[in-house]
Amino acid sequence: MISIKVQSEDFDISAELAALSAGNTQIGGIASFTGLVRDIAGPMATASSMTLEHYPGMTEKQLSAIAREAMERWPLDACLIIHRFGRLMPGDRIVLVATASAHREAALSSCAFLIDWLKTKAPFWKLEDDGSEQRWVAAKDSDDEAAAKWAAETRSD
Amino acid sequence: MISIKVQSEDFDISAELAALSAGNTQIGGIASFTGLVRDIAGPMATASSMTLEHYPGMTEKQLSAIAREAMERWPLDACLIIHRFGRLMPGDRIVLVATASAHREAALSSCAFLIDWLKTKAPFWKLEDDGSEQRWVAAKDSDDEAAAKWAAETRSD
Amino acid sequence: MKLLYFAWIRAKIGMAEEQVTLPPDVRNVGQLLDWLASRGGNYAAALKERSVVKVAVNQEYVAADHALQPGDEVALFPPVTGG
Amino acid sequence: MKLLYFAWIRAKIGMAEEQVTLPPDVRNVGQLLDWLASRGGNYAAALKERSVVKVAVNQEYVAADHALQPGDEVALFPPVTGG
Repeated sequence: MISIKVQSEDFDISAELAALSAGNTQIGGIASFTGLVRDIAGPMATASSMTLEHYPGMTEKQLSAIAREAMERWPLDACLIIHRFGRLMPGDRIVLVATASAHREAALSSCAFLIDWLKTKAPFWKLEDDGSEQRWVAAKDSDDEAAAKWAAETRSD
Repeated sequence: MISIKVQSEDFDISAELAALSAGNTQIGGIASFTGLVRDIAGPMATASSMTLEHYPGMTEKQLSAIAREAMERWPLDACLIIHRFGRLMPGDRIVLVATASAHREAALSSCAFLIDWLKTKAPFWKLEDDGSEQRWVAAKDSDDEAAAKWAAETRSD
Repeated sequence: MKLLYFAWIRAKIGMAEEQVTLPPDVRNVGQLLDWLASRGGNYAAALKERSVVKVAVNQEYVAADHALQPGDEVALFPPVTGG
Repeated sequence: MKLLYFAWIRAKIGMAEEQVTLPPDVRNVGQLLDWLASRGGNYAAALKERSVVKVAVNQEYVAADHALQPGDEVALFPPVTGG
């Protein structure tokens, strides 16, 4: 089961993870990664915010493709990606990636794979506002490297 | 921040993860692993169950030591382990491991480390009941190997 | 052909989308970027650093030699920063 | 000295804990296991496969050569299966 959600509203992790494993008692573990907005301005500055722009249509297509690839590479029972867009504040949840499997190694590895790929493939862009000026977040080489690692690696479980 | 809970009652993942990052807007991500009871009896059998016995006192001591080691090996802001004991049914949550960090790689790796170590160090024992007979779950060599991997490995982030 | 712009490429060009008719010698993605940059002004500024301009055709990533078809939806954007 | 038993070692011995007074020649963990097994019956059965018997003294894992002190809390149990 693949579930992809692109939304402006927040999500409830408990409810989402419960839905992922509902009715399937062969699932032994669920790995998840929740991305949060970090405060770029620091505690002394006026409130910072982040606005996430995305490419409606392509976003869902890319996230679905990434999820399908994870389901092929690992023995997963279910896979969930929720990504928010719009204006978010420090501490807000941005993204939830979760994978469910009979085997914990498969769940943990595929969860890392999904967040690494999502960082380099999903068409989202972050505009940071530190209270005085706006700045588009630059892509990180380390993200490209993290994603490239998975391309080089064959499945090891 | 280290939080260790050994309890018979269920836990709410949303609330636990929210508490983990509350008030710290330097946290960029939270990795978590939730272990669930698998149905050993299969869909055609009568209901199966699992009873978790543990060693009160030593359990908390071991889980705290494992969490402290994770905090030393990775740049973590917070670390949570909740482990249930008592009688559980298929689909029930057994364990929650969660780590929070500014860096997703640190959160994901340390979460895998914690669940691997917990499987070989935390004094819990599973008694399975498939509806007709009871059986103590045997330790898996693969769990020892997963834990040993971390001992051999130096920090790579 | 429909062109879509995102993030700072959108901000620099000054619009989110436009409808264009390609000259007959613009047949692939690389030629499209050359042609857009040749319009000068905001376009030249937005497409100056060609290596950081990503292109999707019909919502799939493509390379510079990807051939364009009439009716394609072509999106130009900087490296993604989601997650 | 307080002895604690868990999981199938508890089930085989038939009790969860007991208070014992060690003979003077039982000074470490390995000797304790030998002495318990020498009691025969349930003890011998529970400790037959010595390699799978884990020992904690005062709630820390220890090896067979660990020296015992009066007042120690000694726990015997099979390999753990939590998580």
